Amino acid sequence: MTKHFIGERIKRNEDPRLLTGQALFVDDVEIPGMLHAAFKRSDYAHARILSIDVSTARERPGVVAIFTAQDMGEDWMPGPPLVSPPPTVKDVTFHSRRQAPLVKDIVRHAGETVAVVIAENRYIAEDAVEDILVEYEPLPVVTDLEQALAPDSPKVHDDLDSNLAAHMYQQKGDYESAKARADTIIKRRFYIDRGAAVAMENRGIIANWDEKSKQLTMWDTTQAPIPIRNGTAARLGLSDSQVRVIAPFVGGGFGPKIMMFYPEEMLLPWASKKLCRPIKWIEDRRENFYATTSERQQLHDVEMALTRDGHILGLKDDFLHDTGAFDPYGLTIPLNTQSHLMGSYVIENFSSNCTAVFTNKPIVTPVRGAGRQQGIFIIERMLDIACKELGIDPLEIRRKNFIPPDAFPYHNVIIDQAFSELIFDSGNYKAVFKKTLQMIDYERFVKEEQPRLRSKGKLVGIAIVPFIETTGVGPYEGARVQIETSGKVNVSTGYGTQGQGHFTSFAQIVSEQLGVAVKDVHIITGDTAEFHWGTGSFASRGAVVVGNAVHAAASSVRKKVLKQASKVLATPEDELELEDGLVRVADIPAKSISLGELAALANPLRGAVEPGTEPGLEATDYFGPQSGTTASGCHAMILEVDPETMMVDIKRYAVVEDCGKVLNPLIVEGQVHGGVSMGLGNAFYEKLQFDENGQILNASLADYLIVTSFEMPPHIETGHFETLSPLNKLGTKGVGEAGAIPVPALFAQALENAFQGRDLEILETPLSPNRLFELLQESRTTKEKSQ
Amino acid sequence: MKPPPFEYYAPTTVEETLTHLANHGYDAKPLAGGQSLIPMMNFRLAQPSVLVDLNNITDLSYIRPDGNGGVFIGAMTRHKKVGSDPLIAKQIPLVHEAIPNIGTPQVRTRGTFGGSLSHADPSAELVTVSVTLNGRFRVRSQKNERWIPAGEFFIGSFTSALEPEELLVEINLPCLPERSGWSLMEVARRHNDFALVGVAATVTLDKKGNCESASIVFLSVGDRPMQAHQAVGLLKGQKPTAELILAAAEKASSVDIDPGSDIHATAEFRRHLANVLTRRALDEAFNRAREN
Amino acid sequence: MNNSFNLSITVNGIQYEREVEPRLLLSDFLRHDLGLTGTHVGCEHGVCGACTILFDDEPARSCLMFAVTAHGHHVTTVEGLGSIDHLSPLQESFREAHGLQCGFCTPGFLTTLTAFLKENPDPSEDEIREAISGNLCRCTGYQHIMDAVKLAAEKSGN
Amino acid sequence: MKLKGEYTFDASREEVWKIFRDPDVLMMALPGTKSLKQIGENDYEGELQVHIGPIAGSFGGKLTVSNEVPPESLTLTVEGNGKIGFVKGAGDVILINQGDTRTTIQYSGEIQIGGRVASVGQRLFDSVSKSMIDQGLNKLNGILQDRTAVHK
Repeated sequence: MTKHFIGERIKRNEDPRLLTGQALFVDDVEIPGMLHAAFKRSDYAHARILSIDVSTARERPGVVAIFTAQDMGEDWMPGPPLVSPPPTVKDVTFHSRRQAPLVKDIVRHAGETVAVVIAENRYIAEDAVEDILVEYEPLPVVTDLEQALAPDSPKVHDDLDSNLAAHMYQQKGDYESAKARADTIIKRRFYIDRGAAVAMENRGIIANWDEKSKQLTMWDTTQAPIPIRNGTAARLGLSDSQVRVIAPFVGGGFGPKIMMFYPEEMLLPWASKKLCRPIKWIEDRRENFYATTSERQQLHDVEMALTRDGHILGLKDDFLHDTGAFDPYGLTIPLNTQSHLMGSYVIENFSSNCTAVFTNKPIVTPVRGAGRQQGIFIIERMLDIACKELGIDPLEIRRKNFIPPDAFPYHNVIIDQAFSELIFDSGNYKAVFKKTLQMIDYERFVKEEQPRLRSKGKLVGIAIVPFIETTGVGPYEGARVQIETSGKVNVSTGYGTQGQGHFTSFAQIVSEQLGVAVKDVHIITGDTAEFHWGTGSFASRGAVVVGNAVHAAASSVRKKVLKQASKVLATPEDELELEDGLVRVADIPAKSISLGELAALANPLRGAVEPGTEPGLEATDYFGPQSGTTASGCHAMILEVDPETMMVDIKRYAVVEDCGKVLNPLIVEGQVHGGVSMGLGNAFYEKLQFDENGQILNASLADYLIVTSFEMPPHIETGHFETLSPLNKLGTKGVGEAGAIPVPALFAQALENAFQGRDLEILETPLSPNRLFELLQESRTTKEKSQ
Repeated sequence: MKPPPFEYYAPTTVEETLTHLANHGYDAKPLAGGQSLIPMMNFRLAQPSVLVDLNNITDLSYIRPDGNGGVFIGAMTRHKKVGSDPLIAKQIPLVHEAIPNIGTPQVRTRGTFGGSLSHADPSAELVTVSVTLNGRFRVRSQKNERWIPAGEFFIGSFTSALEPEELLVEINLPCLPERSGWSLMEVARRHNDFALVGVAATVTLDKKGNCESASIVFLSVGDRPMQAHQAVGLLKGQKPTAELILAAAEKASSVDIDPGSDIHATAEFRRHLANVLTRRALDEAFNRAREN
Repeated sequence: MNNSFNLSITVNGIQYEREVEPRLLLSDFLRHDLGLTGTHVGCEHGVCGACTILFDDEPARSCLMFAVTAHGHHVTTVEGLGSIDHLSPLQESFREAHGLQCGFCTPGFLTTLTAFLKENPDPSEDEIREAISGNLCRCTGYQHIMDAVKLAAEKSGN
Repeated sequence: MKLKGEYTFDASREEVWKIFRDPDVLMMALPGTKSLKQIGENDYEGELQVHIGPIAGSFGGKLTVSNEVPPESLTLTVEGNGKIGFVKGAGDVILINQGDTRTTIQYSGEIQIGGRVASVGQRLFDSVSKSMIDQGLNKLNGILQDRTAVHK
């Protein structure tokens, strides 16, 4: 009977280093003779550069070099597009516009890089940045999505006919016919605003060109080291083998750290090669709000066709999506939005026009949730509104429309972010819903608690929102597993890690196969010198795609081990078991050999190995799913609102998560908690405040409000529900973004429930106490008018 | 985000400090706890060319009775020390209640009473509370020394009555007479944020239980701590009924303050909150007064 | 204006003498002059708490102090709390309760809480919440951190 | 950001109007004005050293007077640039006669701020601008009274 590692609450391998300040982050790298970069960024959101005067800055002692686009020759040009539009969506329009390392003529969002100072230390570099004088001709700014498409709107890219960045239409069935059959049509307009990812570690890059070895080493907080290696080599005319990119410990990613290529990522290696000196740039917090991508602004015009008894016949959603000044990341976010608009429900008829719009705002790329949160917000809000209009119970309408457990794989026909058909591989939405209701004690609260509290003048509300999350998409990831003669196991992958616990969950997968202690499995991520292939950390795909690659490689090593051992121990393979770092004969535990010894035998110094055998106990394998896995879950919440100050206090919170096979519950729960905290931000706290001139008015952690320990619920109760994915051997589905996805919809439902009788209808997120106050004023005045 | 260069002095006595301030005038800035000044320097919004570091002056950190039930507080006394001081808790409970609302635990270990007042942030608790309590501040320069009443100290946003060569060295806060009550109410976006609106109130009842005197001062609704004179006028000599308190709250929020709009709250919402908080603060203050 | 200052400071029990520019932030001094990179810098305006160190045993923002102000004082950084082979009870509790993910904010939590638990060995839920309210974490949603503190308190209790 | 307010001078409308059109006086009134020179009939160029508590920044910029209806109303347009950001704004000023010795001015305008000061200084704006305007107008009133005192 062999020990199990998968599914256990195992303490993390990476923690001791992180807990003692011994883990290497990019800014911890010190190289003799290292220079420091600081950027002169545009104060204007849209302006023509008339002149840049760096003469005073150059004079400053300690300044080594200053570069503007003029100094870069052809190298100032933007890089190639990162993600192309979906070829599988018919008649898709896409205008690709990318950011340049340094702006040559026109700045298109506040914070764009205009010049870079390279100096002996960061303090001097920042002094010199202040010396640089840039003369601008301010140009009219457009920040509003609808205005941007108006014929008379200022244009972000004057070579285009308009600010339309992309258009994409997707449909399933025939919405118009569904509409014709419907008893009710509900129409609403929804507005979702922009938030930032705010990883605790800002971005950072160190580039070190060694002229003697003709090698470039780059430390980068990127989520995608391999593509950065490939792209950097291409840009600098080097071979891949001349570039090594290391993404060491990274202090949170949440999406934006993948945006290849940031101007700084293009510029630092270039400058290092030019100066033959190592150069460090560490983004500061204010820069982070302008220079790092953010997400979520969309404007939706939605129509839902229903029968009298609450069956959804069809959904139509035409929406505008803000892509900021450039669109290097293609249509990933709006594709995700479309993929989630139908939520967990059977919707036979669906129609969605998506128009991506250029604005004079920082670049938009995925942030945890990545368009999914918007989709779930729309569908769940529409259902809540439908309940009120049809007089149906909110639980009832959801139960009625859930995709039944026997309908999987469920075909949604439209195309998802992986450019393949949106197919839900597995799930049991009804059961997850039921379990969540029990955990929050829904029935009792509504029947007993709520009336009792309300009679005491307490404004309490309850909400429940199910959701799905498309995860674990391709193209592929890989891993190499090798048993060392010490008996310890080395695993390397090209994947980047930003706190997800890969050093432990991947190790558990290996331990399960090879019977070694988790602590004896050493995982190496994010170093292109260690593993050559990979894409990156996005779309909640680590556990699925890398996990299964690790599993495949470990299984191959297991086969090699058994083959070797059965020879050495003169026992048939099926009588052997791997446990405690040994291979032993099942019935005769004394008869065994350690994995270390086997590894030594597999790499002899004399004699001959059989033809065809590879040396060592090592295997490399890859996993590339045809389509993504679809995780699901359900959140429930009870909150109390102070009806006078509009301050909200969350009393209870429950989550049920179906991410297929759970590798490590501890880690999954951590992911969920973190997601919820970010989702709460998107619901009530986190809004990037742009003024009409494209200035961010809250580019500091004092004014951009990420939740603290006090804003979180006292306790998040987490339940797991496992429906295994048929798409991979481990049966896993992703969970990284899940926690954030349903929260704004949940929060809105809970507020409306708390204010029942005040006809509060929430059609936007994020809210704030001030905004809630205004909405209630409006609802009051409209009521008075109608009376 | 690195601070610009500056000339640095680390005097160990007040006299030395005053000499530096006299020599450098407007270009010099005293550095107390630095919890407000250094962020502004890191953002390069503040670029003083001379910093006079007060952290080596040992004899400016103390809390002692003033003989009339009030206290003297040395300007360099850290918030944490004030917050945990039994004399303050007993004699000046309003300050004791205000301290936990200042910044974060880590800010309170460094931030100082005098630094907070000299910074004159219209959103700062101690600024408001010191006015509510009718405190007075001892200010020294090389040439002379003067006491400035809290009510006259704050003349504008981040602007105090301090001359460039002057240093706030000591704060005197009187204790409340018997039959007095106090309250501090705030609404902030997050637990540690600057309040959208805050109000500090003290009331004193006469033997008949009428309001003998009161003081209501707001934070975050003007360019200085805003005193609700008209509301106080309504209360004086009256029985503090629920109706009267409502009227006072209404008056205070509509007439006595001048809130502005920013990214966190509109002027209208601030007036609404001021109304709600004044009512709650007066309720609590009068209840406490009846108990004392 | 490059007036430098002779700084004498004790960090994690070791005394250092260094010549520094007055404007050098204590956080940068610890990280780049002394190579104690466990102290992390997340915002440089005193909100995130990642750079929290113990200054004369009190938690303080090292990004809101100039190194020169620390002259003659003693500082404890996360490196001074425990080692990989000998985690402090608090560090061990963080590991057991999964109180960290990316680990970037963690040193600030550990220094803050080490001082907190010394003053308050048996804290209530709300006291813990208050104690960590000046430290931002983007990964954990704080729940496992709260659990870790309770665990550490229990451990030291018996 | 919107700016709106009212202030009453202890002087006649003509006198108030005069100082509003006198660069030397304006210079004394605008807090921290280092220089202000007339470069056209209605255009002034100057340097402003803003100094509010610890916040300091120097702005170079233009001041333009337009829509003059002496002595009733005018429009002031300012444009400034500095290390900590830029300021752009326009405001209408109306002078209302309150008898021979009193004049109320009403001002309303919109001011745009950009750059560092806009992105991290939000919380300070409203109260800071209030303070600056009050300081300025009090200064003006002071100057006015000195003048009228001299005339008598």
